[in-house]
Amino acid sequence: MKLVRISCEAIDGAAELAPLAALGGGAVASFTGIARNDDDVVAIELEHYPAMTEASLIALMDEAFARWSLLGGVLIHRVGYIAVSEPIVLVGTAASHRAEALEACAFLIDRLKTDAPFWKKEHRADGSAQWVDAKASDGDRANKWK
Amino acid sequence: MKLVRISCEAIDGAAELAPLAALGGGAVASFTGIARNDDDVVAIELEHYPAMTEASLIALMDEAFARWSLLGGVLIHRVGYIAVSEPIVLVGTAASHRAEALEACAFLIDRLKTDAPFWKKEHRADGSAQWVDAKASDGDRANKWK
Amino acid sequence: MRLVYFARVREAVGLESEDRELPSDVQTVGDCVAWLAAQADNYASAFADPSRLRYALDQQLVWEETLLEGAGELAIFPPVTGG
Amino acid sequence: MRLVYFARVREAVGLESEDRELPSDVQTVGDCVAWLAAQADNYASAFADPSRLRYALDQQLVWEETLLEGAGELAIFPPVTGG
Repeated sequence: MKLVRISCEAIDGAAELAPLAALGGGAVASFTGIARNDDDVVAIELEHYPAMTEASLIALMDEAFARWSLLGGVLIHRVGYIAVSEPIVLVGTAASHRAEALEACAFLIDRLKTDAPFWKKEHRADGSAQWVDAKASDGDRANKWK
Repeated sequence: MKLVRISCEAIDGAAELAPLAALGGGAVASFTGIARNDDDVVAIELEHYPAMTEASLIALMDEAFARWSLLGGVLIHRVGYIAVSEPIVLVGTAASHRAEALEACAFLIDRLKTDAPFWKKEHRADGSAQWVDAKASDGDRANKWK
Repeated sequence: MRLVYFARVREAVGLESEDRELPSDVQTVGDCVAWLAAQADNYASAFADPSRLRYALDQQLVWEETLLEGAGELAIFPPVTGG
Repeated sequence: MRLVYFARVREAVGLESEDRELPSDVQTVGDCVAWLAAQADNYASAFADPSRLRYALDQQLVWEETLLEGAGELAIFPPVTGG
């Protein structure tokens, strides 16, 4: 089971992860990236490259399935305006054993951060907005998986 | 926020993880260990050492909070009879950034596997039952964190 | 060649996308960016710091040195920040 | 000393727990296990393979060499398999 989706709607983590628990495996790992309640940020705007985004997520999921013995994977990324405390991205993996599920989950979010065409803009309470800068540490974590 | 619980009831993962998403951080990681649908196993029986179990889980959670900058942690382990496909253990972590949440989550489940006094017995369709042997690989993964 | 821009680059160029005939000596992604930067100030400022530019050619991540080789769409954007 | 047994050890000994007066030369966890093994066959068979035994003294994981030093409860059990 592989599920990849770009979503304009709020992500329902519980509903999206439930199928992973029903695949007969012993391990489900998940990661949820949330619009952080920083300073006076009120919302995050997520821009993406529609012609490329879904294909890039499918490529990541395929790579995870090639590297680990997985029973299932879920990768959902929200776009548009996202209020603070709402999920931006959900990664879920299911495997027979925990090492595969945990490692594949970390791989998917680390590589999504450097390979998938999304850009975040922070909107603040005073009406100003600012593009978020990429972090060098994201490149470092993604390179770990090379 | 730290939550540790030994539960005789089914674990409601969605309900238990929801508070972690509301702590203002940007990252929630989770791991769910499930009674695997192996061969003709119909249920897992979980024995534990009541006088020690909760304290051992609290010690693990405290160690996770000492090692990583965490906003929240959840560690719930079920005991008694558990039908296949039901959760045995739920680990959840919340942090400002993903590295902390992902690493602390893996640490908690890896160390729980070697340090917390639980024992699994597999019950099979033919009425037989067998204690599960510890895996050497569990010791190796737990030692990674030393 | 269809050119598409995203995020900070889109705002600096002032366009989401455009179609351009490229001169025949524009062979690589880097050539194309340098040629665009010479066309007008908004491009020059959008592309001023190549360390903050990333590229996709026909929806695949590529590098400055990558040959255009008849590709249909070049996307120019800042390092991605999703997740 | 209160002795408690779990899982395969509990089944082999045939008891969940018991209280025992230990001889004064039983100083360590390992001494206690060896002394118990000499008391009856069910103990001997439960403790036959020390590589498959783990111990907690007053609810803390300890080793064969650990001194009992007036502790109140010794738990003897197989390697744990939770999670």
